[in-house]
Amino acid sequence: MSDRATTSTAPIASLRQARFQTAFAALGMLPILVLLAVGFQLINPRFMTDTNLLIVMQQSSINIVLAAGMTFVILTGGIDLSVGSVLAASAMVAVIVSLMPDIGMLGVPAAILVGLCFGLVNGVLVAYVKLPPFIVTLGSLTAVRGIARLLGNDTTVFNSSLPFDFLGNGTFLEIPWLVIIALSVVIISWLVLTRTVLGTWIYAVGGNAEAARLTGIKVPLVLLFVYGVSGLLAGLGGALSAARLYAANGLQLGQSYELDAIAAVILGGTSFVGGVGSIWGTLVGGLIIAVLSNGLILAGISDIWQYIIKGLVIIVAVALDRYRLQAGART
Amino acid sequence: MSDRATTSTAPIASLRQARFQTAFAALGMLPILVLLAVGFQLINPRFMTDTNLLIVMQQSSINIVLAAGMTFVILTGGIDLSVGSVLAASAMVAVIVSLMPDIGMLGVPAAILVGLCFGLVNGVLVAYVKLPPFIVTLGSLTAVRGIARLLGNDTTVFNSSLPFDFLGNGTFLEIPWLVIIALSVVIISWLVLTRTVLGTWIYAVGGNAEAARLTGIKVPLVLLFVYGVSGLLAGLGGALSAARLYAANGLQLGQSYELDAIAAVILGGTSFVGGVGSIWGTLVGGLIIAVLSNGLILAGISDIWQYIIKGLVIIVAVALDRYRLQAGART
Amino acid sequence: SAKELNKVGISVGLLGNPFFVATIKGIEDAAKKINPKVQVTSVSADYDLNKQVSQVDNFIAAGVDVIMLNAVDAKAIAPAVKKAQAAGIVVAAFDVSAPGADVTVMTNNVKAGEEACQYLVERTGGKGNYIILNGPASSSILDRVQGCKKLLSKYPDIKILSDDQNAEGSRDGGLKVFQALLTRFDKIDAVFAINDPTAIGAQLAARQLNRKEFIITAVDGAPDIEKEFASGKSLIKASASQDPYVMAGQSLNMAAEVLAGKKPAESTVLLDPKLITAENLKDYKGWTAAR
Amino acid sequence: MLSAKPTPMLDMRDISKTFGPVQALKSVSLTVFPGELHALMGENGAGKSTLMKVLSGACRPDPGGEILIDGKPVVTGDPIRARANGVAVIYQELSLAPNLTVAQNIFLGNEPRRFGIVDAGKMVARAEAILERLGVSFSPRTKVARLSLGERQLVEIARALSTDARIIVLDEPTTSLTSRETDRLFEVVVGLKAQGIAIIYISHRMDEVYELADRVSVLRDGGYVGTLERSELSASALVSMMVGRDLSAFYKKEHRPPGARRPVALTVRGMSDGVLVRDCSFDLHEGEVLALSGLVGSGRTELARLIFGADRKTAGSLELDGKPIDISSPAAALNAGITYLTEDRKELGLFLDMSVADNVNMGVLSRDANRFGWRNYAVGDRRAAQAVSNLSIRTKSTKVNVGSLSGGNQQKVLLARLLETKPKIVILDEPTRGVDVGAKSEIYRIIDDLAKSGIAILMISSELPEVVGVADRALVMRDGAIVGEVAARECKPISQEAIMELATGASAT
Ligand SMILES: Nc1ncnc2c1ncn2[C@@H]1O[C@H](COP(=O)(O)OP(=O)(O)OP(=O)(O)O)[C@@H](O)[C@H]1O
Ligand SMILES: Nc1ncnc2c1ncn2[C@@H]1O[C@H](COP(=O)(O)OP(=O)(O)OP(=O)(O)O)[C@@H](O)[C@H]1O
Ligand SMILES: [Mg+2]
Ligand SMILES: [Mg+2]
Repeated sequence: MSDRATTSTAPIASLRQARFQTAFAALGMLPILVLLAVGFQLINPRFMTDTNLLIVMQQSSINIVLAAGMTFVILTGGIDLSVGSVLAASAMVAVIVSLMPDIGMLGVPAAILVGLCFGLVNGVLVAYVKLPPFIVTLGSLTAVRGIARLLGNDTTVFNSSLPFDFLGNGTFLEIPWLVIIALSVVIISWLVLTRTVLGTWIYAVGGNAEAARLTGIKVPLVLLFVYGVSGLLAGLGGALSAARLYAANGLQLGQSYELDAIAAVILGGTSFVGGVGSIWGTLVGGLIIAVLSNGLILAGISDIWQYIIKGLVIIVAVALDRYRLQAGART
Repeated sequence: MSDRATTSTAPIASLRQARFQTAFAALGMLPILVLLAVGFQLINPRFMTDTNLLIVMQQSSINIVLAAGMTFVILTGGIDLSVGSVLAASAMVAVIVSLMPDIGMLGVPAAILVGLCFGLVNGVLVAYVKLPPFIVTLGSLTAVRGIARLLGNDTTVFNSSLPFDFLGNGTFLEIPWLVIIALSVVIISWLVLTRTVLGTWIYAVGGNAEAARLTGIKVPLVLLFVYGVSGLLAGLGGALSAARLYAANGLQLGQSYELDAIAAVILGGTSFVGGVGSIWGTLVGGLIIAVLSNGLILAGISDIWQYIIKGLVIIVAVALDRYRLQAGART
Repeated sequence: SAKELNKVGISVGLLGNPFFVATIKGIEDAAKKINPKVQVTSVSADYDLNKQVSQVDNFIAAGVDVIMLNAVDAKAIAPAVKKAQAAGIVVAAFDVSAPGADVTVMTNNVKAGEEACQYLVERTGGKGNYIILNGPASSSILDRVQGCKKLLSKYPDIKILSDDQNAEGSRDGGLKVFQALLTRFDKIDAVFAINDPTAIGAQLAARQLNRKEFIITAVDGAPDIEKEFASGKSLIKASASQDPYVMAGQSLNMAAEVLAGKKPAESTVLLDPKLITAENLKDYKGWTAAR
Repeated sequence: MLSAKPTPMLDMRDISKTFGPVQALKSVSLTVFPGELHALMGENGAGKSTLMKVLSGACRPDPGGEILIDGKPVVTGDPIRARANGVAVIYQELSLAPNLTVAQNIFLGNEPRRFGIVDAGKMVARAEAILERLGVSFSPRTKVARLSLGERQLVEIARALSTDARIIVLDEPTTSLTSRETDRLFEVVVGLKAQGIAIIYISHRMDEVYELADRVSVLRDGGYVGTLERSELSASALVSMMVGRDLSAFYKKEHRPPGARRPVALTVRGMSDGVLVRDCSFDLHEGEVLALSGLVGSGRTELARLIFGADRKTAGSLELDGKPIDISSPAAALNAGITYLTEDRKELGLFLDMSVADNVNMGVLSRDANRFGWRNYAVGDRRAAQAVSNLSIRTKSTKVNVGSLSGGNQQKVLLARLLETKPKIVILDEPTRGVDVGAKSEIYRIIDDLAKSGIAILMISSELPEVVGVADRALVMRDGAIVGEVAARECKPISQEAIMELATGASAT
């Protein structure tokens, strides 16, 4: 957060060097991810088998979907703490709708719609009522959690013949649907962010909201959009989670998912002050988190030490990244 | 987060009005707190009894201690997610030391020291290695949680004859020690922030870190200090929590306390971008959260609806506050 | 198809709970008896179903022989169990049932709730104001509350003042929630807390507010409740104890048998809780006793 | 002339604007005709920028006034409508998104697109064309964060040119430009006029106004004072309208050492940062004003920052009073008595959310404090009040946020902070950027007083008349290296031409 000053007086460089650095920065933590993977492979040769790598990607996919939405929000300098709760509520809706005869398949669009609605509510409060995003989404984190519990009367809803279970457990050409969906979300987000006018505006709002306003950008609409996207993707995440688990639980599902999503975004190099970052970084950040969880279990590390190691790896990874980029930079 | 632009072009006012507005802003959410209290009183006349008000203050005190530290950090534009974990680790240390014969009283200073050390580690990583505060403290949230579990070998440690239990359950002139300690922390923090050079530097670093550096302020030392304070107060919180519960558990204790602490700070009007805010606001924010929890139970609201109402009240409170302050401000 | 027990994966609801630490010890000890070189990995699902399903996936990838499962959700874990079994892994449930598991060993939680509340009923003469300090809606807690309520419903003179407050199953939560409930209600005769930490938290609240007109019972028999009974001045009078060490160990033994190709006679074993009180405390072994 | 343009293109009538209790504008009226360059002048805080913000919709005026464009009243307080009405404003406080490229900034909110997809190729090509018109060297694909202030200002100008605006407002566009870019800008402006575009031009530089303006309107204290036709323009008339009094002796240079040079205060040897500054060496004497000239982006700011320890040097050494000294941070520099006034007061200088008093005292807090670090507010407030009156800072009180002051007054607050540290060596980076005539002459007086008291001053300035008027010597930088020195000789002042030759490389080095 306090790196605003640092970014604005960022190290200067010749154009060529600048281009190189941009490419490198877009790569972001990829080297770290590779390093981690190689390390785990040395410890347990099962790590880099096809099956396991697919498992890792599959496990990361819901987080990546949430983190993609979170990237939009953080790029505008905001935050969305409510994604975990919205995911829970949408998953409840997905399962409940799936239990209705004949229209079971509608569970997926219903979940996405519910997510979108919650996202838009957040968006309206941030964009038009002009409340701080942290408070708005902290409030909806709590309120939507209550709604999610209410939806299922505080129990688990369950559907062992979920019509859209292939989304969570099926494959297409050997590739799990979860992975395909997560990658599609990343690619679409990338196109929106880099190719469309709206994408430029998102970066502009994050970089200098007042300047954006003065140039005639409808800042509130941009904000509404990003929170809407975050909600929509949390809704998709809920549908996927339901498809994966054949069940949903309003209280337990999605607890503290927001931290994982934010961690993926920030590990991926997107800046908290807004305006700087890329969706590919988020993908890599999400994969790092998943690789850590999976690799540490494969390595047979105890749960306690998994915590300690995970925490340290996150810090060390970012520190390494910082030093890697510091070649040629001033203090 | 994105409200920097808005604050920097804030309306100017005559001295009298400025003073009034400052006082009003410092009051911050106090009217909302009063409103809530009156509301709960109408629902259940037991709310405003001495005993219950003391209970509310007592329940809020640990959160207020954490939030005071968090105020320092957020004023510099940073964040400290690790307070919950640090609290757990310190509470473990407090109970473990308290079990040692003869030196049991040392549990309190030991806990505070442990908290301070974790805080300083965070501080060094933020100030000197220049890593983003969110990542550093997310890492230590995870790692310190592991350490807390390790300390007690993953079980609950307890001491039913805790030598310093009066801190958690005793009173002094009818006032619970917890309340006295929390208020002292707030008052000392207030003195540091408003009366000392260091306090001014904290605001300066949060307002414009690069300008602070060019003015000769040793920004890293200031950052080290604020994270140290946050850790120290989390350590104190750990000691208080141990004193209150006669026990500590490395995994469960302090889970998501960071969100409550941050919520208190932000509800209290401190800005996420740093440089703007007051510790009294934090006190009021912390009390609002406690009043909500207590009042809803007194009102006989079920757990599920408590979630929903809490979330909505948080949002509405901030919205009301925004509109209250908007008199005379430009759009 | 007999297989050897080489690798065991354990996933429990929340590892930091001493209860689960005891279960893990029980599993480790039992497994070591069968194969001294066995590798045991235990992870905590933190009550997150997604996380638990991922952990099961990871265990499958790691090639474990047995998954010891303390299901986060007694119903919804079914697909994960099926998947593991399809990969040739024996799934053994403990403490919480898991649909389709090869073996299941758990405490009879309905009975535990019943016994704890039976004690209250006896001490209050079958009447008075009762409070149930509820917790997060997991199957074991639902069972306990259900057992208690079923019993209480037989006594028309018993009035349940509150049963919908979530004390989070922790000391902290018990203290916080019960403080407010004590303010709300003037006269309480009996309190049933869904587990020991909640009961201790409630007792701390009572002590602070100088209230002692009621008694408390709970479920678990954790080490800290033993200390409470030993102190003699506790409001907590009884706890329906479970034996996590034995329960989990037995589950593993049965799983090992399945792995070795022997079908157990009963695939589900319900262990009866033992009500411990200050009086019978000395006969109680406790969770952490050396075995 | 007037009769030829019957309907004004822009007619602002009775515009008032209050910020809380401050009345920034008191029923100001302004009429501008097509093809006219209308200069707007006035002291710092007179309300010029506010008037333009009302025009652009960034600020909503108080009810009562109205704005007519082509004789038709328009909706106020809406930037998007204003833009649609053909109004483009280059704000004094730069309003670019630093994380976006130059091209993206130029077309922000107005991107060439097809179905919502940005036509990046077209955008870059059009940006290139506009930049070429301005004679700019950087690529439209550069991130704005990488540009110096001057270059950013050019981007803002390019943005205004990119819209098909009919009324263009330039709010102090040349404060960060050197004469070459300024000349270039003037050519563009003249071209725009020829197309019938109306231009409102705010500047504190008299020479520019003489050169360009068709008419000049003057504001004072938020009120309209009057309008002069080109034929009526004269320095004394303008100054007395603006200030309400005569301003004699604009530049002040009494400090000039009579004969031999004073001892060397600071020696700079071989300063390099590996990228922008290459092997710079010079001596700075006690009681001397040494100017550092050069084109935008020549690396002057970077050199100053290296000396001040704000950036890390790759080579070079410093000697203070003949003794080698190692300066690795601004704190160390300040300890040694070296101080630096930044060119970018918003980003690098001020604490916008803090009071004027805190901003003035920020550098000397520890000096006032007692042993326990307790602040002495009484001393600080007195000092701030003193500074406000010494430098004639226009502010309601020393307790208001510095962010609410006008640009020139903010600059004076920064200068006050610098003076309070009692420096031996002062580095001033564009010290009069955005400062009105009155304040400018006050700043020159301060510089002169400092020099008289033996303080050594290194002044970076892009305004050649200022260099000539104030400095004893001028060093010229080009592409990060010092390429020459121009000194005042025997009653002959520094020659502007000599500086420009060196700066542009027109002569052999
Ligand atoms: N957002 C604001 N809030 C409060 N006061 C303001 C605001 N903007 C301007 N002012 C006040 O309005 C007055 C006019 O300011 P303005 O910026 O228009 O002056 P200016 O003529 O452009 O001065 P300069 O030459 O220094 O740029 C000043 O007293 C200033 O303090
Ligand atoms: N923070 C920065 N990041 C990247 N490039 C920068 C930065 N600051 C300056 N530059 C580049 O360095 C070069 C020199 O800039 P510098 O500010 O030192 O020049 P200057 O002579 O002081 O010019 P100006 O009068 O515009 O301030 C410019 O080309 C500019 O693009
Ligand atoms: Mg201005
Ligand atoms: Mg410069």
